[in-house]
Amino acid sequence: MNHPQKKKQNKMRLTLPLEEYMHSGHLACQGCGATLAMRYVLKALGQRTALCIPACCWSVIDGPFPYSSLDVPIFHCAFETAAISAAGLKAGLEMVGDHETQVVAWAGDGGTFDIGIQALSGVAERNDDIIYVCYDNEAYMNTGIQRSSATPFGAWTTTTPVKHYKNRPKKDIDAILAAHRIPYVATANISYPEDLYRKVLKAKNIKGTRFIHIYAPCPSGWKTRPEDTIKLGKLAVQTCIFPLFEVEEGSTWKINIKPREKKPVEEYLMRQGRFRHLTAEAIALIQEEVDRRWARLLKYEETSPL
Amino acid sequence: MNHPQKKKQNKMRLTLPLEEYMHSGHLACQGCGATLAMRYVLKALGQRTALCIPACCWSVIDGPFPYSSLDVPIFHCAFETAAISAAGLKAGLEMVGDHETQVVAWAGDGGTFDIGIQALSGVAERNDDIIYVCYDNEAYMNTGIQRSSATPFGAWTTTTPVKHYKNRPKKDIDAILAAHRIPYVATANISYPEDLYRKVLKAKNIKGTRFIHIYAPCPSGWKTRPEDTIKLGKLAVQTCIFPLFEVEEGSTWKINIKPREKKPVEEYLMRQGRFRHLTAEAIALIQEEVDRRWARLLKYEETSPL
Amino acid sequence: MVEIRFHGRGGQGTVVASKILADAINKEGKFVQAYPEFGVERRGAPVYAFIRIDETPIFDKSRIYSPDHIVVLDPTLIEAIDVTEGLKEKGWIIVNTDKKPEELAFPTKYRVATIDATHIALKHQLGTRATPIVNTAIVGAVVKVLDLARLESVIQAVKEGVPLKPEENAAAAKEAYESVVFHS
Amino acid sequence: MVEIRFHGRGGQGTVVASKILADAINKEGKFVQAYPEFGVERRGAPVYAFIRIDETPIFDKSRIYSPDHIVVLDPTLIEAIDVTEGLKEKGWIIVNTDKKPEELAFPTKYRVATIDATHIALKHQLGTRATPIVNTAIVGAVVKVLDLARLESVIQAVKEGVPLKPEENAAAAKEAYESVVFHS
Amino acid sequence: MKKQQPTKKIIFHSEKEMPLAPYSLGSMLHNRTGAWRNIRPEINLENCIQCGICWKFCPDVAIYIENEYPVVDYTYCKGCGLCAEECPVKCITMVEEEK
Amino acid sequence: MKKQQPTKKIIFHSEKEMPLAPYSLGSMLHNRTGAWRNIRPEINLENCIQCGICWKFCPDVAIYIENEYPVVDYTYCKGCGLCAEECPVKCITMVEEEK
Amino acid sequence: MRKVLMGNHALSYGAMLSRVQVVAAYPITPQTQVVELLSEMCAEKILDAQFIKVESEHSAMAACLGASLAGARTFTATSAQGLALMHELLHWASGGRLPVVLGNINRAMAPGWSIWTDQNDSLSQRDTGWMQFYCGSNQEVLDSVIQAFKVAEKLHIPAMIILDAFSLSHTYEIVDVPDQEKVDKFLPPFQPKFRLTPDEPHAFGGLTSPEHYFELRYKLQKDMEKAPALIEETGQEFEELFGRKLGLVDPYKCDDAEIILVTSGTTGYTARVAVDHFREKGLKVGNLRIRVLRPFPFEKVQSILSHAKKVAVIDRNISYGHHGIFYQEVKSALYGNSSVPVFGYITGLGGRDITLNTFQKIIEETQRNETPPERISWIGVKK
Amino acid sequence: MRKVLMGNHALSYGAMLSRVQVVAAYPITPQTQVVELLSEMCAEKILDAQFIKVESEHSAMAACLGASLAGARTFTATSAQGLALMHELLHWASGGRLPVVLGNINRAMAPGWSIWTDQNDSLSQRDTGWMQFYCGSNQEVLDSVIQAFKVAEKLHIPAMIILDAFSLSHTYEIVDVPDQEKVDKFLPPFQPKFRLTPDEPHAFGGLTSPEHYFELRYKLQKDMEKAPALIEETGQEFEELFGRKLGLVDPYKCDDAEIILVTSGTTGYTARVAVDHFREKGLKVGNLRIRVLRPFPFEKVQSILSHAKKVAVIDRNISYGHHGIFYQEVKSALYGNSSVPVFGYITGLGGRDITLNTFQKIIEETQRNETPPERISWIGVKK
Ligand SMILES: Cc1ncc(C[n+]2csc(CCOP(=O)(O)OP(=O)(O)O)c2C)c(N)n1
Ligand SMILES: Cc1ncc(C[n+]2csc(CCOP(=O)(O)OP(=O)(O)O)c2C)c(N)n1
Ligand code: SF4
Ligand code: SF4
Ligand code: SF4
Ligand code: SF4
Ligand code: SF4
Ligand code: SF4
Ligand SMILES: [Mg+2]
Ligand SMILES: [Mg+2]
Repeated sequence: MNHPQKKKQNKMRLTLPLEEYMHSGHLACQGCGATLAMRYVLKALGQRTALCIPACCWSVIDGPFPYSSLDVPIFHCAFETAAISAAGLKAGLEMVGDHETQVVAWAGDGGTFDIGIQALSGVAERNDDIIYVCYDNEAYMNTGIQRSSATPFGAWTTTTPVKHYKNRPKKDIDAILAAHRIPYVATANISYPEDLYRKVLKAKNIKGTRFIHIYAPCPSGWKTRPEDTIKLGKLAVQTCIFPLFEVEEGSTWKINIKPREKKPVEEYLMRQGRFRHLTAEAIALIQEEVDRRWARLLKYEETSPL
Repeated sequence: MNHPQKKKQNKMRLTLPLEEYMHSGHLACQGCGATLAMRYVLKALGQRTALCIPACCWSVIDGPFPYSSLDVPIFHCAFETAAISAAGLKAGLEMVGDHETQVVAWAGDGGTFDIGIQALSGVAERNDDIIYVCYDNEAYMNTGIQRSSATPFGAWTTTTPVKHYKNRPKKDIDAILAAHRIPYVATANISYPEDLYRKVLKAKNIKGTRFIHIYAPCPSGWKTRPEDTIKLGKLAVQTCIFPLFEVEEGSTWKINIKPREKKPVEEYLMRQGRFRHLTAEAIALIQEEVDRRWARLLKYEETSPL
Repeated sequence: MVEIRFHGRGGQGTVVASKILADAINKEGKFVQAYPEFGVERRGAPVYAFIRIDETPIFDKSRIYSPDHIVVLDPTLIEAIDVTEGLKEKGWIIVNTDKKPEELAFPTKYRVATIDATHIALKHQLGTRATPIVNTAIVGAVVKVLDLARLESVIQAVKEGVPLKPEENAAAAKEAYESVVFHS
Repeated sequence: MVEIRFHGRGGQGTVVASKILADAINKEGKFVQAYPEFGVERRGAPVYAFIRIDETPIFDKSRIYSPDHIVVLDPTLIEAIDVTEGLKEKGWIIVNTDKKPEELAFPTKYRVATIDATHIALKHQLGTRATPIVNTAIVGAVVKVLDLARLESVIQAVKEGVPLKPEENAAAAKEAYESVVFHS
Repeated sequence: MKKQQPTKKIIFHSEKEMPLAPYSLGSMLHNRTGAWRNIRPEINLENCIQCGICWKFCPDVAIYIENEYPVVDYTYCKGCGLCAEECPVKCITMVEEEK
Repeated sequence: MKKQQPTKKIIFHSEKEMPLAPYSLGSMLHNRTGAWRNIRPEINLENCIQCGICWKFCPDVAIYIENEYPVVDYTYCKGCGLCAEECPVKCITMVEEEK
Repeated sequence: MRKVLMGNHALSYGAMLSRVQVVAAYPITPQTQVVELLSEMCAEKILDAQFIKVESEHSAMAACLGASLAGARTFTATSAQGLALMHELLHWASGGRLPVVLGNINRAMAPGWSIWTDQNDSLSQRDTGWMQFYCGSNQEVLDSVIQAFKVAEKLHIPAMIILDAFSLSHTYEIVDVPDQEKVDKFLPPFQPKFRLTPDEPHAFGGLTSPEHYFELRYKLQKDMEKAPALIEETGQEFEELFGRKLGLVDPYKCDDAEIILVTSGTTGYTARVAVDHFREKGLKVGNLRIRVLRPFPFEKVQSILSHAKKVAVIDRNISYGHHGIFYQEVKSALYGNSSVPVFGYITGLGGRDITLNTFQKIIEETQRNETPPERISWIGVKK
Repeated sequence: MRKVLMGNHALSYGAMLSRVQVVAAYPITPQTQVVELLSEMCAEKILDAQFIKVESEHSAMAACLGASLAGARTFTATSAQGLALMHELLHWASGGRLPVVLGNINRAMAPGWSIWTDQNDSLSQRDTGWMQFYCGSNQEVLDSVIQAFKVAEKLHIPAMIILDAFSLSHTYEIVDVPDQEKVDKFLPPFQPKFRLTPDEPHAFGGLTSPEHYFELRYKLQKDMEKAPALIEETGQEFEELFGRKLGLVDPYKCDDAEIILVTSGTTGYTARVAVDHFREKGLKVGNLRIRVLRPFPFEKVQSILSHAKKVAVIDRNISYGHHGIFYQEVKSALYGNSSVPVFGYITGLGGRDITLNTFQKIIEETQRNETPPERISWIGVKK
């Protein structure tokens, strides 16, 4: 290794703690965003954390029995049960005298927006004391790229072939959770790790149900270049396709990043194989919807507390 | 019968059509609001309607095999499946050439807010072409009054004994459905049958997922006098505990009735055995929450389209 | 083994009556089994409850089709349904009514006892005129007519078994015990 | 019965190669069975595919442990794993490489054939330098070395079996068929 | 709406008479829910203003209209008292059933 | 973070050696994912401004810090190219692996 | 203390006395009283437990699994549709080796909706890896809960306590409710062999390849095979403390019986009345009530039944396209061990009552024929 | 046309050729290709169907029930956890007499997560009132779908087509894909005996009291009992048109066999190789592949097996606390009909491969012993 001992010995400027609770050797694809999401979240939560992971890419990424890539305990739970498994686990830990461990449900978009929404809604209604993290790669990736209700309008997946591309907008899970009036809802993005880290820390210090929705690009499923993962995350925010915001008690909305100039969605879409078939008209439709959602968000913030 | 043939023969002034699709002999308790809800909805929809009814009081009210109280076909479906059973039925009817029949999922609050919310959310996301009616009696009544997430704060049920009365607010299902951006969401109330009727007619002429949430008092479960059913419905609106409003495309909010003077919630609560244990402090809390919700609703309307 | 069927209306506490009776029997050291009709109960609609009493443990878990005695909590039921269905000969029919046994038109193969439980209930402030709570009074009468338990056991069972007004209910049971009209 | 194992990396179309080969065999009127490794595939990670070929219907549904021949789509795998595991004596090892068979250090009990499929693929504009799409070329070489099917069948199977660029892929298969280096 | 006619109970003597699946074959009109009643509504038509409110709010569809006036169908009326409560001119009285 | 040490695979010779339920007993560090790599990142430390971005964005935790400089751990680096792409001074180059 | 309790309350008392720590349940007729009483016990602080009032049975079981994995003693109760909705999670409990105890009220499966008893709901779960205890009385219900926790926790295998809808769930019987102190002595706190804690971070239930899965499941079966002896032992220990015994099976006058009825649930108690009735008539009838279906009590069933001249298995259930499930299980267990003719009767589906008369028909038909005339004999169907 | 198809695509082709009208499904490994191809067929308008892309398997089956009740031909596919999640609704399909056809890829149940084959998922549904067809090849998969619709719709009973994960689902085999025209001749449009329509408004599935439930379920079983003959008949009719025959069972060299293996799924095909292998060595072995588990083919199994000297049942499944499920079913069927010693082997759980070597051990053990030395003999466990 050609280590430049000669250069003057500045400190590395790290914006996140050095501690790692996720280790190498895991089974994610090259350039996987979901993996970064885990890495950052655990940096914020630390070792006294327990995860409930339903079926999703992460149930593979972590590694097969008898291995695990993480330094925290995991309950690999049934697909539809992330939230309630966590709530059950929390209750159990409390009853055996552990009042400290932060219990986290860690699920993909399918496990959150679709098959897991009922358990999540139940937990939110009871305000059970867990953090729910949804890492959103916008399709069922672990089973090979099928549409979920998080899949955006226009996208190709294996169940929405280009001739029948997804023709419904992405389900607005954040608004749905906000409507549950839980103490904390936030969106985050692996391309903004400091913001993500801050939000998880904030969530950690709140009691009740906290929901964090993390944008996590998936090169394999989106047909993008692995090295574009961070770029895509930034574009998602700059185009306002995936705005960063927080909602407290379902009523106080705060947008964290407002791009000075919104980039056109096309810039975002055209980097991705899953959108390559889109016509100019379809892209215009998407732009419209993005604008509408952004305007709505601005209004929410403006009229807060709602 | 002492029929006054003598009096001058004015026409009865009926505000709803005469046709009945629900008949006597059904098994509802005396003064049941859920029954009125069905009666009115069918008046609006007419005979070319098919119902999917999951487990709920209505699966008993209608009558046991081999009977039915209704003139329309019913699929008594599994508890958690009202919405998707209806969507499946609709798809099947379409494929066998029936494009006309209006398919309605008809569920209680438990079947909607709790165990059925996932299927409902899925249907809403796909915008499947059904009307979903939730008649809300604010608890699991068919099984003997257990709390649901529609049970209001403060209420007694058999699973929320007075010493542990329900300590979470009623889940805001309308906001949740509005966040799904379906074409039509409306609240209605059996004490305002003309408004209810109008809303169902309106829903009938929209394509896609339509959600109608009907307030339906339950004397047996609320420990109220059967003859108070209509009165309670009116009080619920006059106190703004259950406001009447419509949301189109999840963005245009319209309040249908704004009481000139909001009545205090106490007036509503104190007529009901299920609230009788409440202290003045608890009632004040409830008043506060109702005020907050009402203010929010006004704001939604004001800033429409959101 | 004694088998009894209770007739009442939804909301009248028919099942509670059978349960309280069972409690009283238990206090006597005897064996007992009580169960409601296995169905949907609605206020006002006819309902049933059943009880089996024996000196030895009861293994029979089938339903009762031919009761030894019947108890009628609401006299209007006599018109509405056939309360004597399956009733064994010489069986007691214990009716809540202000009439005397002989005023009721039951076949003579049955024995009839009457108790004005409604009157007693109202006297002890149990329920309202439209819906008097007669079940505890009825239990008192039944125990007396069929000689099933000591009054103390009944009173104790009543006090423990009712959700509200234990004293009033106990008093009603006692009064009924003492005033039931029958000729055995 | 002939049993072949394919070695490749996730993303290289290893399974497609075996499927196209199966199609070609089918066109010959022979019987065939092909299957991928039963696991999780990740881009870059070593993957396997298997094929059984016979003149009569194939009933054996167990996995292949001792292949008659192996095919290696990515030469770096030779370092990473033991590609010859279970390979029968005299079995062919068909490798995508620009080397000659004798330059590869396999035990002499095996026979070795080489084909520069990467070069052929790039020449026919299949994939990029970093990730050339070599699977159709490989199929051409395999069919030739093992004499499994006529070239026409392979070309037809390739054209029908690839999602894009049928002509280019067919040309690559043909070129590989014709240029594979082996001494049988 | 006309007065409804009570129907007969459907009785199956053997499985052969039964349908393949549990689906309905008749209405609930055999079920004379009037027997559930403790108190009965009586309409004083003298004062009735024909507003139809009693008809509209009856959960048991037990008020029908004859000659433009409301009539209680005692075969089915469960005696909930809603009609009496809601009648704007209070011309319906709830009377105790005879025992 | 220090350089991680590859571990050994866990091999059970009999069911008796296995735990009661399927729970983990070790890390994934035996899994040398470097073998998946097609192209390798090479850091030219001369130009490195020690910003830590490459470290921060590596999904495989395959960059560690030694003497205040980033070092690629080729045992695990899968060659995704993110570090090179995100390095603000472009001092990381992706180089083809030798075949 | 001798109390008059409905079966559902016997379940709740059993759970309370077992000091359950987490309860997660969802209401369903005819189970509701179980949950209601537990709610009240929590409200009244008689029971120190977290009660998660979930939004479905599916979540009920999922919550139980999480809690159990944390090392808490965990209980739920359900019936029919609710049990069916838990099905996937039932597999999870056994495969995950989480000793949850579940009370199930036997109710017939929809459609049409039924709230009445039959065994198809719990028997449809016979292949999910749970122990199954079928109860005949409310006393047995209460006692079984306590004993089930003991066995389940020792083996890390979940257990189901099963009782008939209404004939037990809603039927008041006299139940001796044991002292808490004594129960504590019998059932110490749950000491799991593994648990989820950050102190020793394991990943539970990760992807398990063909290399490992088989052995893990072999272990589960091997532990299941320990259950019969353990259940008998636990029953004896319980008897020593409480004077009541429960075993794998409950034979009644089987020793010299020529016809042995094989029964379960409340049917197994009514059968005693029938046995006595026929004995009075001079017919040597006996009754073998199967209390534990999983693990199947092979030895007991084989040794008791092979003495008989004829065996009549009574099923309040059916595996459509096959026949009665107890019938199948018993024949399978006897195969190669005995050649006694085994008759199969199906009766009482959907809550049709099983009475002395039912047994009369069964015993008469069994007497009349040398071997079963038909694959299934239906008793009480209106044909 | 002879095509090289993976088993999953054979399922999709079967559904397409059956002209299914409503499909509702949810992805799960190893089933995904079924749904993906059907999506594509709809997009390409090769298939005129409504495809409801539901949010869970639970909803998949519920949607199918609604559609089937409307009178549409309805199809879904799933595996393991997905099938388990449908469990309640499976009862609904049979009780409601809705002839949905479902393709299930046999995969081992979690936890630990497995995507590999064993039969516990579908066998856990043996008591739900569905017909179950276990397939041995992709050709059989395609043919079974078409035949299953015919049988299911005639009887108003749902049917499950079952194939092993990977060894069929992902394995390419040569499949003769029949002409649409001929299939149409074989399988006319669905003509239900009842359907939901406002023209004839019935309430389906209402509360069914003890007075009625029993008879309705009796009818279901009686119709199930018609299935064996109908399946054989339908298989013959199919043979006449397409030249391929499928029956209840697939016996291979059983006539003179001394040891008969009882197998299912792909194991039933590998077994043929073993049979030939041992026959060459002079051992008279035969193989009885059970294709239809529900309804259970009592007559066939009895008549074929009772000729043997020994029977070895091979289970890629287990009912924990009991033993192998096919073993149980076969013994139960033979009880009273035969006294041939029946050996029970469990192997291949969680995708462990079943090879010639597996059979070698099984046959040797069966040869070696007069009667089964143990209740279960485990083949291939690392002990
Ligand atoms: C009940 C059930 N249905 C289906 C599956 C199959 N399944 C496993 S992971 C997965 C997709 C998960 O998608 P998502 O939650 O978005 O996570 P991702 O794989 O994209 O990370 C599916 C459908 C399952 N395990 N369980
Ligand atoms: C899976 C399942 N769980 C539980 C039940 C029991 N159940 C039947 S109706 C009902 C309550 C329904 O409540 P709601 O939807 O509010 O309707 P209501 O009875 O109040 O009219 C419950 C819990 C069931 N039928 N199925
Ligand atoms: S499929 Fe996507 S989300 Fe899953 S591991 Fe690969 S890159 Fe990550
Ligand atoms: S319990 Fe309530 S909702 Fe149900 S029938 Fe009675 S009054 Fe109506
Ligand atoms: S009392 Fe009630 S049921 Fe009777 S007519 Fe009036 S509203 Fe109808
Ligand atoms: S509500 Fe009164 S006034 Fe109106 S129609 Fe009825 S009886 Fe007449
Ligand atoms: S190429 Fe990718 S895996 Fe390798 S060090 Fe850079 S970021 Fe990490
Ligand atoms: S990103 Fe580039 S400049 Fe920054 S630390 Fe890494 S190598 Fe150095
Ligand atoms: Mg996803
Ligand atoms: Mg309700």
